[in-house]
Amino acid sequence: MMDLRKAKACILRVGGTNCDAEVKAALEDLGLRSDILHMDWLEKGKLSEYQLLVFPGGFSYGDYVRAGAVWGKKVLTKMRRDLERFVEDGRLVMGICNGFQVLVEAGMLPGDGGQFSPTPRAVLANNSSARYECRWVFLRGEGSHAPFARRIGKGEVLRVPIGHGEGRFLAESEEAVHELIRSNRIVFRYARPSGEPAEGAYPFNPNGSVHDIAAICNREGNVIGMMPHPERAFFGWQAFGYGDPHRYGDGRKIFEGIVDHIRSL
Amino acid sequence: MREGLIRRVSEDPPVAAIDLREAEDTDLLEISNGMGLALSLYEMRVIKEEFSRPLTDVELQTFGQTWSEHCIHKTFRGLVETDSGTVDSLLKSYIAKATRELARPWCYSVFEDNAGLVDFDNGHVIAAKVETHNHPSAIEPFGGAATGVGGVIRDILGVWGEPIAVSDVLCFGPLDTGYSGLAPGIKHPRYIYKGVVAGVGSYGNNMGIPNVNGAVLFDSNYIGNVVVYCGCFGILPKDRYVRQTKEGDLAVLVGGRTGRDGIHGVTFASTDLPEDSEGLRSAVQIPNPLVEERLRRAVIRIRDECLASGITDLGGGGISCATGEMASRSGLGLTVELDAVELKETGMAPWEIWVSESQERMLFSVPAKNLERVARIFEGEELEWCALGKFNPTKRLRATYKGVTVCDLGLDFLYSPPKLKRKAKRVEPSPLPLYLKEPEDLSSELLALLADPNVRSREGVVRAYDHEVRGATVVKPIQGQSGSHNDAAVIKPLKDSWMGAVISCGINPFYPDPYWMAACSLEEALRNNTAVGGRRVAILDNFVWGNPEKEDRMGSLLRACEACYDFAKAFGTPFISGKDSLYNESPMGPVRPTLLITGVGIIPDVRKAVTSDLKAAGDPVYQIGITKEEVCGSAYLRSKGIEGGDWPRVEASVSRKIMETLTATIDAGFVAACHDLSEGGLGVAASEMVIGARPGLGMSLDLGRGLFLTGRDDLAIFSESAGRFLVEVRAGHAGEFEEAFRGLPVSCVGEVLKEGALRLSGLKGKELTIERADLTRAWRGE
Amino acid sequence: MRFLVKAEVSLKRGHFDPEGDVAAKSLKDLGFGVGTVRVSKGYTMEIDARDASEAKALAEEMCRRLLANPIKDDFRVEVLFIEGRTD
Amino acid sequence: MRFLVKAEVSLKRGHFDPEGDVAAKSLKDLGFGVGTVRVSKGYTMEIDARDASEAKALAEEMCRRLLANPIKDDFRVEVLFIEGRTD
Ligand SMILES: Nc1ncnc2c1ncn2[C@@H]1O[C@H](COP(=O)(O)OP(=O)(O)O)[C@@H](O)[C@H]1O
Ligand SMILES: [Mg+2]
Repeated sequence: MMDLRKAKACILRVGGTNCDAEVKAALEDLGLRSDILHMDWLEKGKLSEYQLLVFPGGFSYGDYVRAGAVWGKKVLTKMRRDLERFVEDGRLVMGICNGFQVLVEAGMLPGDGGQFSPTPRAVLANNSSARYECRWVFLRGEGSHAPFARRIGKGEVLRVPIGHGEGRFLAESEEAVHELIRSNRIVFRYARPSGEPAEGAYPFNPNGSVHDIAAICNREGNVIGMMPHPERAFFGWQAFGYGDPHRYGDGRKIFEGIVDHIRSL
Repeated sequence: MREGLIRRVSEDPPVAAIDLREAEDTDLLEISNGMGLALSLYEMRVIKEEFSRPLTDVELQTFGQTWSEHCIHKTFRGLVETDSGTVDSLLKSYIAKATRELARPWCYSVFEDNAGLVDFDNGHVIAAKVETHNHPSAIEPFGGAATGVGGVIRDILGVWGEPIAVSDVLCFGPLDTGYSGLAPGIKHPRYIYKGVVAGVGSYGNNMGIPNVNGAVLFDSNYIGNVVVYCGCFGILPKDRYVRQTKEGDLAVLVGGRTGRDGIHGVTFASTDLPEDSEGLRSAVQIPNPLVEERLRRAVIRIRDECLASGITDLGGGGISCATGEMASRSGLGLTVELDAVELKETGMAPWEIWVSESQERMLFSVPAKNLERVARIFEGEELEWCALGKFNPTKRLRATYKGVTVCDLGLDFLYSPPKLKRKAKRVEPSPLPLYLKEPEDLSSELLALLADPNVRSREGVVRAYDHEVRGATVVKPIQGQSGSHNDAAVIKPLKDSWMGAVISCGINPFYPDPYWMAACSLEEALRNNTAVGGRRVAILDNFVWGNPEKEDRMGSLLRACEACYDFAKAFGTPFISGKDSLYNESPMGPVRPTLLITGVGIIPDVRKAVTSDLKAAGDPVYQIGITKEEVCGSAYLRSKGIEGGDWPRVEASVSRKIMETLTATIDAGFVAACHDLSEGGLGVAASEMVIGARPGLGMSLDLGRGLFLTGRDDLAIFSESAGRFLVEVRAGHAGEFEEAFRGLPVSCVGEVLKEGALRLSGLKGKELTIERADLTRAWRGE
Repeated sequence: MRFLVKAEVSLKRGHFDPEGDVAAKSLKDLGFGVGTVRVSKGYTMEIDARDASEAKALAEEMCRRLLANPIKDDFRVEVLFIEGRTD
Repeated sequence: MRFLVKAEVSLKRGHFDPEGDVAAKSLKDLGFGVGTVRVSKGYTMEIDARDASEAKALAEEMCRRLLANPIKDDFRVEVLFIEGRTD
């Protein structure tokens, strides 16, 4: 059993990242100390001090070229080794929104362990509305084995906001989607209020993602990428109008899963 | 122009000297126009008198910039001749006067710095600023609007504020305007609309600052004069508001490179500019929020580590104004070495470097001992920086380039520009008779009004902006899946405090009397703020007017300012900042006088905020405030193309009491939902409360008989009288609610229904029922 | 007849291109020897017109009216082929 | 030597192009007779290479490594000219 006070999370950022502080606030509310570090100033080997690595949302490098692409490549040139080891060790990596785009562009998702694909195996393409969109969506837990979903049952519905222009998840092929389903690597799908999958219906599926995919993980479940922002639905007052402002928001469950997992190490 | 007045004094760098001593009036005007100085003959004469030597082009440009409408607001600070005497400064005589007389102890810094500052939680202040970016948005909608947002964010950084929210208010021509009737050079409203919304969204989203409030208006008057207001709000620890530049401190420029963008006017010193519409090219700026995001991080770190003695943004006038102002307000002087400035392009003349308005730059004053640490912070954020020079006690603004002194001006003279004199002709429109029969079918009137471009859902705009980033948005601009609008936004900026900042606005340019137009806008800003639970509101004014050299434009400006004073006083709400944008004229005529009032209030516990959607079947619903036949300029008449009738007026004493009482009942927990009645009146407000909710609403105007000073159902439902609310009161608290409002115009008019519909019975018992689905479809324009 | 026309819109020279700048830096990071990079946007459009020159003129008009802002953008139009025929 | 190379990245055929659809709709609203519109992005790059074919190969590599995402993008590379020379 790990003493949570000894654990630490690293929230990485580069120019254009902007959701780092909210993630830190969420993690620290659960008692997990968190450092926000600029990637350029991350010393070699330093990563091994952390149990969780977060790629937060934002517009890294202005989202120029393609959302997440520039940071995704930079991650590989700058810290590939450390990162591979980190993932191999079974430590947790989480990409939120732009961070999800980064993990996909870096070839870490959908992936197997520390083996990063040399070319991306998926993409988060322009929303089918061709618009940036900020709205609260319904997420449906898929019964994933990933630590992030530990507290979320299959079919359980979460209310969390999204805010992105490039979030339409596409995989290499239909077969690749089936493989994700078979290997239980889909963590959340966009849903209707009832918990039924959105089946592409707008606005429940806000971006046109194939199979309503909102979040996936690697084979081992220790790397997750998700377009919705759980850190914006952590406290009840953030979810004002969607629940009791005096309690907690649904996004908290995801972070609780992380903390449970670290404690259990 | 006469030979010999202008001389090239240096080839490299290219510098020209202009000898005003021999210049006649016609020469002075020609120089002012030719160099794009926009100085009047009188101002040129004042400069001529002062100097017994030729001036460089750099120096004359410095005057052009420093004495510009943009930098010193000469119309607002000048003299205004009226029928009843001369007004010395609209700003001092009306706007700031109200603030001074109200003397609120919680006003921390007003009308001084880049933004107004008011107390928040103990130890913190809120900074607020609203700007306009009309002209740039008219020629390049995306870039113009984006740099408008970028600029106002820098105003907040420029008072050491951490930006917590942005807002935008936009006025466009009707989107269905025909393509044929447009005057040359005027872009179609649809093109402008798309570009502006994308631009505002792109900058705020990229910076990670939620856009939480605003308004969108359509009117044919705005076809030629698009209006783009951008606001930014920030927070900072009170003791980190540092402005004490000292002798020996370094002036440090950081951020984007300096280029030919944002330079107005033409050059005499370099004659080899390419032909292709260079003037316009430089008016267009390419936004780069990526740089500003890094600037923001650097500013906050330098603030938290107390490394700088002063800060300001670079806006109008570029380096010349930023350095000049910083030196002048500290009673110091400065020699700027222009060689140090990182440039985007080669071949720039010194005056161009000096006045360029390139985006994403800030100026700091840094004690020499801290320079190394400051530099490390900049470099850590991949920001280019340079030290421009040292502050000295000379009270002179000097600039050198390649060893040549290109500017040497006394700051006292530069910062005491001559007062401008303008004439105002009083305008006092009188109401016209109303020729409109009461329509038979009020359901279809209401549905049509819900679909009116000025009323319908703003979802298309609101969702294009991230209003949740920073994770601190409590009351959101739009609520729920098929959600409806709230009246104001609530932000919770501090981790360890439940205190919220409440942001609202009011804008009513369609009421034809400038005095009541201003009064209504001010009252609406307060009303919106109150509706969600805000109080202790500070306000900002933004005037968008036509050419102030025309007497009628000044006349209406004067009237609007009078109302600002009268009602700020009457409501006890101080102005803390503002800005005017004049000369909004196009080939299609002057802009309609448009005043935006922005309100910044507080709420002690964000969890007690109130949204507009109805909550629980069975709750009683109250209407507050008197409805008169005030429909001139209303959405109802405008949608029919009818002018006539009286316009809304504000009864401040009643309205103020209503708001104070409402605040008390919100704090007591009696209020379940609240919406103010504004565009489209009671009909639209009631519909919106249903659209956003699960339950419905049944109400009878007859129950509120005493509140309606009209016998007509259409006027009762669509009048836009000020000072009104519709409130859902929690079932058990009706008695206490009524008790609190005793003596005020309040009536229970109905209750929340289980079924999702709006049921309304009129003054004479006429009934209408509309299903939520139909309301929603009309309102969403489906 | 139906033509396939390509319109290409790019920032006027003299304007700084932030996207090109980021692409260049990233390519350098990846070890490529690149200098300046400038980004443009292409619109490949099916256009109904009587002949190629009308198709071209129409595309230019589209650029002026919607796809480009002549104040900051340059544009270039090229007729690729006529439906049914390739060249 | 320094070459000017243009890489064009476009959506794979058959891939849904929301941006192109919006452009087509806006053009139709303006009264233009257009069919499908597809959007692409061009990168005009200065590249150091020994000869044109190396420049081309390098640009293709850049597309594979950064500029294009193989799941959704196709790319096409063209050497425009060599510095100092125009054609
Ligand atoms: N019309 C106005 N009404 C109220 N305040 C104004 C007005 N014009 C300028 N101010 C105030 O004067 C101060 C300086 O204004 P300004 O020069 O516009 O600032 P900045 O240089 O940051 O744009 C600010 O606090 C601003 O709020
Ligand atoms: Mg300013």
